[in-house]
Amino acid sequence: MAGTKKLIDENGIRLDGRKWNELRPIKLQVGVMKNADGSAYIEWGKNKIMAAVYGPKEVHPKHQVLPDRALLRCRYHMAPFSVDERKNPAPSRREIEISKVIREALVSAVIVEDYPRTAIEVWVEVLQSDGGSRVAGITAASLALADAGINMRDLVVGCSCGLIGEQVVSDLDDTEDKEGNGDMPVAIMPNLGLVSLLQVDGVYTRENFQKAFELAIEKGKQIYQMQREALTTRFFGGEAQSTEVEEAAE
Amino acid sequence: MAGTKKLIDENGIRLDGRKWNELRPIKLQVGVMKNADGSAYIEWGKNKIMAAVYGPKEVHPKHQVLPDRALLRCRYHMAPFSVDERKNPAPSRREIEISKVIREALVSAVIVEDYPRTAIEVWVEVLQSDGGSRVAGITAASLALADAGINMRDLVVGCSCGLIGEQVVSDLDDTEDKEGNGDMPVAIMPNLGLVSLLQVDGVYTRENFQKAFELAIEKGKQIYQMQREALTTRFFGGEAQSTEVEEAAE
Amino acid sequence: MAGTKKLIDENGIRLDGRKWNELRPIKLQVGVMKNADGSAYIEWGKNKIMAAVYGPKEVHPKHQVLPDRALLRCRYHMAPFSVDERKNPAPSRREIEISKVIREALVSAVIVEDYPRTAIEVWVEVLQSDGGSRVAGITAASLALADAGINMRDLVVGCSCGLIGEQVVSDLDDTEDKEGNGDMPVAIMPNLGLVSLLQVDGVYTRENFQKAFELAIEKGKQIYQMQREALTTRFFGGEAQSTEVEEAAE
Amino acid sequence: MMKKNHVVESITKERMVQLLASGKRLDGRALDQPRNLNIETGVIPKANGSARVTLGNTLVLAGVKIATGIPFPDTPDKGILMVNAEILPMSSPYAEAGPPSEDAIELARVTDRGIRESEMVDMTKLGLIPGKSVIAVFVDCNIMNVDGNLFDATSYAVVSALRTAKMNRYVVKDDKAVATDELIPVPVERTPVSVTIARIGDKLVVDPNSEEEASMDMRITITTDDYGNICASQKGEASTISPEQVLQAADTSISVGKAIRAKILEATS
Amino acid sequence: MMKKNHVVESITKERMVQLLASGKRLDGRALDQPRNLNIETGVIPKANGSARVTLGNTLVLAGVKIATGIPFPDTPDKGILMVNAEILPMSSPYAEAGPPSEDAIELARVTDRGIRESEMVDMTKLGLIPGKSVIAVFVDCNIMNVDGNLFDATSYAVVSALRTAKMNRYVVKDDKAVATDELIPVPVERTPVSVTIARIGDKLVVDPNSEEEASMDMRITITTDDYGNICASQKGEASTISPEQVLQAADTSISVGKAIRAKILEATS
Amino acid sequence: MMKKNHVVESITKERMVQLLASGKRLDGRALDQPRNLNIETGVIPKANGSARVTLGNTLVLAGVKIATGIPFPDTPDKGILMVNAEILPMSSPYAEAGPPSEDAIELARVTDRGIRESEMVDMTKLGLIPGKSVIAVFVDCNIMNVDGNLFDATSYAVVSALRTAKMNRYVVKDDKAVATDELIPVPVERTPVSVTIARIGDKLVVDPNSEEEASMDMRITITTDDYGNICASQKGEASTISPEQVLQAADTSISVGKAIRAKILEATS
Repeated sequence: MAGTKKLIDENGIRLDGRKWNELRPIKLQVGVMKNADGSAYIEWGKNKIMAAVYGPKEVHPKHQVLPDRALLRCRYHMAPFSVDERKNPAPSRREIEISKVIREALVSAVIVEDYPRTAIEVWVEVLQSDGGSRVAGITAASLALADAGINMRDLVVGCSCGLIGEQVVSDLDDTEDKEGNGDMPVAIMPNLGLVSLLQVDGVYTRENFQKAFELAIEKGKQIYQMQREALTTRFFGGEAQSTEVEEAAE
Repeated sequence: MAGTKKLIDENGIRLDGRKWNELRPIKLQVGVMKNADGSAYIEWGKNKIMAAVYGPKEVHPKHQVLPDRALLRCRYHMAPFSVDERKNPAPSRREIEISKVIREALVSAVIVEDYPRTAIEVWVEVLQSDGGSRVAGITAASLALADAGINMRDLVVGCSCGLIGEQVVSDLDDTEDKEGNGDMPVAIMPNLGLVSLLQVDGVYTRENFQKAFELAIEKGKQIYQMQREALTTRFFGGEAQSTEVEEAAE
Repeated sequence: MAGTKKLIDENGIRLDGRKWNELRPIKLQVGVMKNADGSAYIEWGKNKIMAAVYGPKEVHPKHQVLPDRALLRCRYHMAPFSVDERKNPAPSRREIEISKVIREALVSAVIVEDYPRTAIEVWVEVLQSDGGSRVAGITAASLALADAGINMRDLVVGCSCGLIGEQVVSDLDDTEDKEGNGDMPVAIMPNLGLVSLLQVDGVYTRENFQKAFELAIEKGKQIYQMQREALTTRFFGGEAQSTEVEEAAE
Repeated sequence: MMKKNHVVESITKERMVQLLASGKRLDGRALDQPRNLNIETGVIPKANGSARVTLGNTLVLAGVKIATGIPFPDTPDKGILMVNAEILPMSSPYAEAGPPSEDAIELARVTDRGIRESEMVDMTKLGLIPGKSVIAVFVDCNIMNVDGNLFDATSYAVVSALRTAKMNRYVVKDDKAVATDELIPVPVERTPVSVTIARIGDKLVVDPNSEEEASMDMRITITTDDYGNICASQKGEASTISPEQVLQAADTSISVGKAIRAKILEATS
Repeated sequence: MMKKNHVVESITKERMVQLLASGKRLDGRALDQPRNLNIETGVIPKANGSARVTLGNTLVLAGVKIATGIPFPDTPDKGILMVNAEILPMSSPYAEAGPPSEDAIELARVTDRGIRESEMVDMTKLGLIPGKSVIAVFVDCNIMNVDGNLFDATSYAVVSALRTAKMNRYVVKDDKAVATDELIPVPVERTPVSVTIARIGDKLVVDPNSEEEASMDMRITITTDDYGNICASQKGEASTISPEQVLQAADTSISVGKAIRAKILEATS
Repeated sequence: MMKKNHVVESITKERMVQLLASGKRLDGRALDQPRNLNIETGVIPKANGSARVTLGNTLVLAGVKIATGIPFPDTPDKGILMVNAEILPMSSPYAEAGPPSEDAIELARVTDRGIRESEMVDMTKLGLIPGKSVIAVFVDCNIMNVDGNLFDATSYAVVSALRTAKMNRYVVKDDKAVATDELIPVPVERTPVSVTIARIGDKLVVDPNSEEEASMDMRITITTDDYGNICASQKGEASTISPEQVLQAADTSISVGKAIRAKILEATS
């Protein structure tokens, strides 16, 4: 929140050389884990995140069984070495909240009615953390669900936009998140055109709110193309190959 | 324990102007909470305490079911802002012990045999704490049980007496509790003439012990009259009206 | 690990006067606890350890039932006053690991197949701790199992050997454990000639490793004779008498 | 946990959706009409600030405690603000005693963000000795009765408690922070207002009660400041929202928030 | 948890009540007669003080550990005393491993109060540097075998361990508390004695064993000091007591306590 | 917890034992042949050191974090080393989220002992200001995919991460430890190598995979150093081992360890 100082220069170029509406480099891999029923690995900026899915499987404890649909469980967890200062491995309040919003962002895409009385588990492990880890986690997790062959209405893809001073920017990295003026993680179901996660931090005029929100959706659709390619590579182009998509500056 | 210094003056008048055997002002309200099956609010000196009752209800987990009677659960809890230094919200050892003695003080008044295989829950929340919060909590909790329509043998009412120096006094406030020489919380079932809670702190001669104990019973009976009025107001005098009883100095 | 300084002198005599291959004094009592189904108390050097056994008994929670054998539970726990600095009563990571290796050391001696669907509980409480508390605990625990009448293939008996400098020594005490150069706790089933616990700390040449290991087995067999005497005293020589065996220097 | 009655719920929802189609709600409110809001402050004299808020039948009590503390390493000259919430077991038949649930943690964190992101409290005025000592403001919320929309009721309670809180003025003597007897207000700069909107069927309704929450698919909370800026938001529940409805919700939050802010200012000035 | 056998219990109780009517107990004791008390001290040389107490078949081991600590802000010149109890899983078929149960917490707190309220230890003599450093006395109790009346057995163990505990004498040098090699006793001033009385049917019996506890309706523990003063009490269990019985219990506690105090003094002097 | 399929397991075991009798393993390896080992270092740039190790299909990621800390009272001039392991719920269908299991604690402690006892890191070089400030090295291990032999895979990951870790050089100024910009390696002196051997039937096999672990009776882990010394060992599982097999396992660990050490050195130099 310390202000605009050097996060963006007079030519609109950000610290890492990006324009206001550019994404950091993203790399996706599907089907990378041996035991999990489905998995995906994402590198997004400095984020390195593994998502894995087990299920549908038996529900334990039994009293949590949902008679008409699957129970979706989700844990977002940061490895102790993923951040600058070593993180205690026990789940923090922040991780508990993010686990909840990721679960809510994914559950409406999963056709849970197809799997009554079962559990589907989604494990998101942040191995290295940068700005936007929750949307990166969702993007990987929905690929892992698809990899596990779980019936879905649509993929879910996320992107975070925000503010540097009064400038709307896409895809904040860690420094921009901490020293910038606002962060807005958004997850969408791109084909259905619906928003499944929205959180807002910062102070936005009504105009900037709309601009950042719409930019997040636009960027999400762009990342969705990378998701499709990663799945294509997985199912038609050999196992666990990497889909590296560097966006041309616009 | 620092002694008698100024807690009581040469004319037997205490710091707040009370005589040795006077009560602090007490205010009772029954039926104040919307969701609870029964509830009561008490202000007693600076104590502000809410008691609420749910039940009889299903017992979870099942293995705690008592086949021949109701399971009475009780939690005495202090809000973090209820004391001078912010209290950690997790239950302290003190709160765990007080929850136990309150439960034991109430359970013999409830006709638990009338509700086999069910649970009755009593929640006592101290919003602001002063001396005697456990007896105030019991006094409110037994009203909440009555408000919930639970069959009872008698009400339960509490009062704490104690020592300032070698002077027996009634109803210690926070300062008197901390700097005085003894505290004796007592709860009674006034019609049956039985004691359902008794704890003693301090150093009492045999004579002072009896004097303080009998004073606590006498004061309890006095407060019982306020309980009756509060219930009358609740059931015949309109909803959730306040019964404010300021005792004339004796 | 600070080296050899004064732990053993030029004549091969250790701080407490023992030779390299001597044991500390050991005292065993069987059947000392009233409620437990079996129990044994051991004093070994400054170790004072109580072991007690309950079972075979019903398994709670039910989902832990093993259909074809008994479930062996084991807790190794140190009393807060058992060590130089007061120990937090909550189980430490060290205690959790030792509980596991003790359980694994005992379970192969118990004929668990004879008690399907039951639990056998072994509680090892260290009242005063010295070097070698885990092997002392195992030695007592197997006596407690025998005292409880549990069918066993053999007793289990432990001894720890190790290094002071490059000198292999038997039965390290606390100081030798902390300032010596290696500790190797070993538990054996003496009649079957099998090893049921082995842990190693320190830096051993291949030769010293074998020497220490074989010394531990030899010493274990010696302590086994004390176990037999303690059981004989228990079942033929009156109740809970003490078997004190001081080894002649060899 | 006690099971809710799903049959009654589904009949209720059917009736609710029918009514909403004609712009009405079961309790007679307009779609963008919050329930009756009542704010009482100073109810816990032992706290530095406190507020008892009822929003319909939802009842929240917030208490502020102020002490000195050690600043976070990355903000050595800023005070500390902590918002905590407990959904008391007395608050509903479904609440349980125990460590904070996922719901209570989300509630506390969303409330906290609304306060923090709006820069309601000027944290730089809470510094005492850089890197060593700052003022720490703890706000604890007791959720006492649940009838829907905990987010807004809790937020109003926290804002009201902070707006009326008094703290000792500190002076620095010999590199130590010493409390004086003088009581001063917490340095409050803005009044953030949270507005929660639920979607039932395809309609958006403001300030859902429990009955409406049982029928809603989606919930969105948007916090706005005195200048009509949006400073925090949280979409909740296992369903989606269209981009158009997000913008509609933003506009509603700004307009409804303005009226609520006026009430809060009135009750706390 | 293992279920107790209620059929056997109710037959036992019937027999017990019949006997009590004629002033006898199942184990042959008089109504006001405690079981055999055996006290051994110094059993844990690594502890500053220790005592192994058997009261009938109830077996408790208490150990004292002494260290320096930081005083509580409201008592800057007084030492710290902490009493803790663990009901070991080995102590009975009904005990369980895990964090302290409600019963263990009550046991520790009631024992602590008996010590603290009687002013057994002169806490002002445990101060070292006001506000900075004091002597902290930790007493941990291992309940090793349960045969009723844990309150008294634990209290006797704690009192005996404290009466025989030795601690390093401290001197203050350059504003630091430094331990000397000299061992001195803990400053013990009084010998509080806890006496627990159970009501079975309408009779009061002293020092109930497990069998009697299974049949009792009410339990009251009263701690008295060397001068016959009452310094702590705790009524327990889900039943009531008449005022007359409270006073009767007080008198019994004073008289029985006197005999037990003599035994404790003998074992610890 | 999900139940394993015991029928399939027992058929597998039968077949495995038959094959082992003729010196073969189900996956074609020789009895003393570990699986393919792959080590990648520097995979987590935010950590001071890191390594991603696959041993067959077992996948472990270790990360080193270095900070200053307060030394333990009994080693005032030595650094601090902490090894921690989490068996991630994603690692297998049998793993569960929650506090560290008994297995994870044993894994971390055995790995820690292998590092510590071999004196791999010269802890005396991690002292800064005696009794006040030392360098603390935290190694956290994420077990990401389980296919047997976590002990060895975790140990190789920790050793590789430490061998390639870089830390700030510290200087002491005015009795304070201050980090400089200069990056120096962690003072590594030796390369301990853990080798785990399982007994299936009466045969010893090196580096068991999950299928073999399901059929094994006994597991023994032996860690050796560069000079062929044995510096840590842990026997596991609910069965016994003969003294002869212990010595055989020691010899195997030394010889197999030598080859693995060469691989680790190659990957981390």
